[in-house]
Amino acid sequence: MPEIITREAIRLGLQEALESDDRVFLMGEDIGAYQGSYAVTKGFLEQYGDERVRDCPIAESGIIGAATGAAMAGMRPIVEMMTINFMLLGIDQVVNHAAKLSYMSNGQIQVPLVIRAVTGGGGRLAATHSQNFEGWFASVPGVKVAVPSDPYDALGLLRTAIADPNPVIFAEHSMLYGRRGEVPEEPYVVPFGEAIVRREGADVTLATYGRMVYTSLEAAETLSTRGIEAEVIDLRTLNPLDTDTVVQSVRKTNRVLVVEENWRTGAFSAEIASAVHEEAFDDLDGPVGRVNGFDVPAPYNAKLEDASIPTAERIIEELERLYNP
Amino acid sequence: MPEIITREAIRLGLQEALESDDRVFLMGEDIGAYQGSYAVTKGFLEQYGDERVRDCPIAESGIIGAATGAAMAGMRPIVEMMTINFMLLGIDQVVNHAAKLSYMSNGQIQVPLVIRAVTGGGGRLAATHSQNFEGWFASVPGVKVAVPSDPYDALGLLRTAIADPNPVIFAEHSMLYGRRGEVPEEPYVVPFGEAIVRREGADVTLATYGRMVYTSLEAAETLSTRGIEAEVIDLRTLNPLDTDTVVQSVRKTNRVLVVEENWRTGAFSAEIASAVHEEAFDDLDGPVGRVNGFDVPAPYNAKLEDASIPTAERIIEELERLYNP
Amino acid sequence: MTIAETLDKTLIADLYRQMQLIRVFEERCNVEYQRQNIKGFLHLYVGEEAVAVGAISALREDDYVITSYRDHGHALARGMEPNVVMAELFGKATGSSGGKGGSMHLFDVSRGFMGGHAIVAGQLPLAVGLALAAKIRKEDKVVMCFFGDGAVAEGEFHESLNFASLWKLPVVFLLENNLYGMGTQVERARAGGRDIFTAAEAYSIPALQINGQDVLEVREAAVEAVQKVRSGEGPAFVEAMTYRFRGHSVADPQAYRERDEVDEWRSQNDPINNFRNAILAQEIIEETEFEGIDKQVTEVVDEAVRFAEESPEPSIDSLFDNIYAE
Amino acid sequence: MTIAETLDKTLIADLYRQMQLIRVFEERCNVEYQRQNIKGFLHLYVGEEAVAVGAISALREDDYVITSYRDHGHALARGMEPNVVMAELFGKATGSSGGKGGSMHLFDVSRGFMGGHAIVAGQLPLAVGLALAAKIRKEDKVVMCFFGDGAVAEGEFHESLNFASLWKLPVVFLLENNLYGMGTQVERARAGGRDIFTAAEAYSIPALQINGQDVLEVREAAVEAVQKVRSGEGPAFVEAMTYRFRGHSVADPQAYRERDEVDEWRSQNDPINNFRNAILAQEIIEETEFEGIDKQVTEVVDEAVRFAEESPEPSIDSLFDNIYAE
Ligand SMILES: Cc1ncc(C[n+]2csc(CCOP(=O)(O)OP(=O)(O)O)c2C)c(N)n1
Ligand SMILES: Cc1ncc(C[n+]2csc(CCOP(=O)(O)OP(=O)(O)O)c2C)c(N)n1
Ligand SMILES: [Mg+2]
Ligand SMILES: [Mg+2]
Repeated sequence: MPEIITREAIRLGLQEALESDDRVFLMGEDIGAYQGSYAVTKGFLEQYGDERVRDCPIAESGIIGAATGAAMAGMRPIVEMMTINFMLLGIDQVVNHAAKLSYMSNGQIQVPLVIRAVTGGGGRLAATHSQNFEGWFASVPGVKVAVPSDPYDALGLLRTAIADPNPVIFAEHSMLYGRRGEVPEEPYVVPFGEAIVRREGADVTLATYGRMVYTSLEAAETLSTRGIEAEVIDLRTLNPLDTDTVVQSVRKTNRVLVVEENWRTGAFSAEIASAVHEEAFDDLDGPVGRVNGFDVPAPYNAKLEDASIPTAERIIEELERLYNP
Repeated sequence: MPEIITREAIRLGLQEALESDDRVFLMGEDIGAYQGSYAVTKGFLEQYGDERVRDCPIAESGIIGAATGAAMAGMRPIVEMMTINFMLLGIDQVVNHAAKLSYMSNGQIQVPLVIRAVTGGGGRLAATHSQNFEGWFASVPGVKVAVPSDPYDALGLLRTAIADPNPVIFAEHSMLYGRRGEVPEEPYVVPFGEAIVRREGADVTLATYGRMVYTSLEAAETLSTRGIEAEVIDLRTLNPLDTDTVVQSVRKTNRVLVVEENWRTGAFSAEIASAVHEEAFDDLDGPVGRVNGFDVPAPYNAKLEDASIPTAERIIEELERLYNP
Repeated sequence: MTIAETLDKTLIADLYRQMQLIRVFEERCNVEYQRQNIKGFLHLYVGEEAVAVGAISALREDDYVITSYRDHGHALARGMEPNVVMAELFGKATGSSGGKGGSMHLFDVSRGFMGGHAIVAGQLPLAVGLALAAKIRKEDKVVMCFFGDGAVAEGEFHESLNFASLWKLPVVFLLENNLYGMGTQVERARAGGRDIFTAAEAYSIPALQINGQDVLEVREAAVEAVQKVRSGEGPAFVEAMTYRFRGHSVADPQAYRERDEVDEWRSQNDPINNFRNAILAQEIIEETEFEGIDKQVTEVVDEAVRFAEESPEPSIDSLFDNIYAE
Repeated sequence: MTIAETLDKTLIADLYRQMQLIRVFEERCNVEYQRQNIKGFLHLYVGEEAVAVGAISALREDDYVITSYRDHGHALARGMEPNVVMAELFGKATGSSGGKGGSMHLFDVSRGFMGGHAIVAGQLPLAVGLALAAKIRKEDKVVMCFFGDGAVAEGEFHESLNFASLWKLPVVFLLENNLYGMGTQVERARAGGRDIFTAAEAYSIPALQINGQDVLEVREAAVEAVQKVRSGEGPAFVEAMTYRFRGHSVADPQAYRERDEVDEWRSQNDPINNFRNAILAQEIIEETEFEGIDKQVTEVVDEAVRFAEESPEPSIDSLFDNIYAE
């Protein structure tokens, strides 16, 4: 299987959709002439023209609303939100319109809309540009949320997202675009709601997603040198959420931490923790731990920013604090 | 002590602030000539004039941003958001501006801003007008969130909110404006971060806030007839969050449910559940349960809406399911 | 020019019938609200009937209509079944959204009626998107987007007009300027004052202001706007000056305006009375014929109420239907 | 009229010095970014110096300035210490925000410099609020709010202009039209085309367009706007036509514009060169004096870099400081 980077996998998914379905078109800020602020759509304007690769004015509500309207009319728009931070300016169109139209019309309307949004911190971009709002969207009935961590999933989940007749937030972590991985040339999809075990282990479960998959794997390697084998589970989608895979793992390991980059208070990790603890209560040797970013706006300084985001060390410390394994 | 309704308590708090501090002024849609869409500011325009009771165009981002700017300059604006649903149009100004200015300026800027917002369902207003977003705001570092359930707290928490040098979301449940309660004439405040025990009981803890306090008390009464005494805790603020009071209670009761009106997935109840379960793990006879609204957009039909919101019956059923008490 | 010269009699009768249907329907809604058969927010269109009826009469069947929460008038003018609309207001299973949407969220996709949107100005970006779809597909559909004077202050108004003009999209922005957004007079909400259509110039969108109480003037302006828009020249903007005879919602005590002002509009500027009188004066339709229409309309509304009353409540299971499309 | 007739020599020298300081500072930032002393996003102001310098020179010390993420120029023109700004860009404890804000979030409240805001158009409502505070307090302060052509498409632009005009607030909206929002030409983002100032008419705000590459023209327009606004007449709108000589941020490959276009602006329209040449031609300031200023400015920037380099990193504990005000 050829190895490609995540950016390339997403490009492939977009190109495939543009080529196979004339209802598909791309909208977003600087996806065309600028070539995409994270270069995902580089060359697309030339290749597909400005009707299908539509540079937009800087107006997030207008963009998301217009894409929703086009979807209501049967198109399959794919929006690029330069970063998820800016989605706050268009969140009303997601939550009060795209998410609710199927229900409020009792099924008369469908909104097959994909919003790709760059998420996450680590880029030294400070407080307004380093946030993770995928958890908020995952809490809204009517919305689905995918959080790919590698090229295989990025392509497989994107295919599922584009085929889905509902609004999907597709959160791409900016620090993962350059990650390599194998992607088969044969067609495949990654269905929503199926977590995957990234590393097997019998002693502790680490449930996570996105960039934190790698932080968790790093912690697992260190733990392994101490004779503790961690099972690392990548959730892949937050809504639908596959708690079963986590619960299965916990029945075996009896210990579990949820690892998430976002601020701790009110984070989606709490949902995961609560769901797992409720279902696997009798199998737990201790509480479901959570390792999250600290409750601080992201600082610019690299040392401070790194300290605010979960590290392998913090995962291990938390494990020791809760389970003394 | 005189008995008044919650609406009146909030009116008192606003009047007191307008009269004692000339930095205070009110902004919002239809708070003046219309007399307030929930009549909270009835008569204020005539009493205080249109400089201090400022009717605004329908532009939530503009309103919240302007209030934030005025607060940056040392004023103490109090915004009325007609309902919390509309805050999605101004949420960027809360999250990316008001909440972050103190941190990003390293303390040079303070934002003493109160945003009163009507929250909650039950009014047959359907999906776009029945939401509870207070949990989202509570997850944002830099923001505080108060959720009063009775006239005493409404006034006491409002005083604290207005005195606070930070942005505070003050979520008023529309169904509670008419609730009566005693309010002392002597000055008092209700500090943030102090939950209160609304009903004592040794058998199970119900941790809740806002309108669900009454649903929980109703469940407690029914349980009492079966010999089960529930302790009902009203959290009063979500950020800061007083988990200690809940944990203390759980050490005694060994059983706990978190009750919240909002959709279940990703709700703030998950944060409470996770925090309590982590701290009180060894004292728990079973998992920390959560009784939330179902994951559906609010339906208009009364029977359906009622079925979507937690009821005393559902609390009891969940208790039985988890604890067989 | 007399009315008879410009339009045929059947159409004239139908414009009247539609306005009267909306009026009678709405007044009955008010009664049913007092009876608590209708709940939540109820925003009546009484007084503004000529706008929806005149404007929508200019559309083709495959065009789109989209509007705000004050949507009964547009829904009926677009041909939605009164039975189904009333059943929705009653929250019944037979309602257009099975009782889930209610008054503010009516939809009839089969007629291109794309809602009923309760977030002020939220329908404008959606209209842009519907038009974008039409343009990409090279269909010659038009989107007629209704909104109020209050919505003009929202950022989405600005964003939407810019998108529509920049991309030359087929949208008719139809502003219902009823002089108030809830209790706020338009002059207290807008820097440019009461007349809003001039704002469209900033987006290079051709705009005009019309008397929204005159159904024929509305129709004429709409026909012209629709034609221009359909030809691919980009959006058009029509400001219809109108007035709501009732409160913002049925809960509104109307402290912000004088009784006299309302009375004057009601007596001088009732779109239905004025139209009827003009037609009578020109002897196009006779009094008895009007009475026939009135009677028929009342029967339709009676039947709608009966239908709604007798319809079943939605099943509890339906609570979970259509959260997601399959 | 010659320059000497309108302004005194000290001021002329100072305008030059400020522009030169910004230029040298910014070019050094670019170097320090390549060295990874500066991280994240870095948006340089090179080419646009006359706008900030000319406009801010029209303000009183107690006025407010607020701008976007492209904020170094405004910060320095407002008198922020180069040391403290550079230290902030280096993320150091001695930086204006202790290393927490970075390039996009500079603040100096002691000088009324209210930031550095990185959400496009986010500073506009804040400017409205600062002005509202001044108005309520009956202070005669003015708020100067800088923003770019790209920000004009955002809803907040519209909401803010409406609020400011409706309430007659003391805001100078100072649009830096550098022809691009990131890689999007203004004509591809705005229905009305390149010239934006006419849009202010829709809000009844007096507006004019000026050559933003001419520091004296900018100053003159700003003095007039500030005076008008300070008198209580409400906001003013100034569109300064300018150009950024470098990419949107230092990471920008600039695929969206021709090298020639940039070269032409650089060679024909450099605000610093042009100003220097004009002054030399009028013999107001001599070559050697300019050289002296240049030398001094370079020293200031060298010192800023040295200061930033030698400053300590913030302590880990500071991570939790100032999340909330006490
Ligand atoms: C975003 C948002 N803000 C506020 C409201 C509350 N609200 C509902 S209708 C309305 C007034 C709208 O006035 P206008 O646009 O003139 O329409 P009209 O009611 O006069 O038809 C307001 C403020 C809302 N529904 N959505
Ligand atoms: C709400 C929002 N959307 C998008 C961005 C990303 N972004 C940063 S700067 C910029 C272009 C702004 O252009 P303009 O206003 O002309 O200012 P200039 O950079 O030219 O000075 C964009 C799209 C952002 N920071 N905030
Ligand atoms: Mg109106
Ligand atoms: Mg620009």
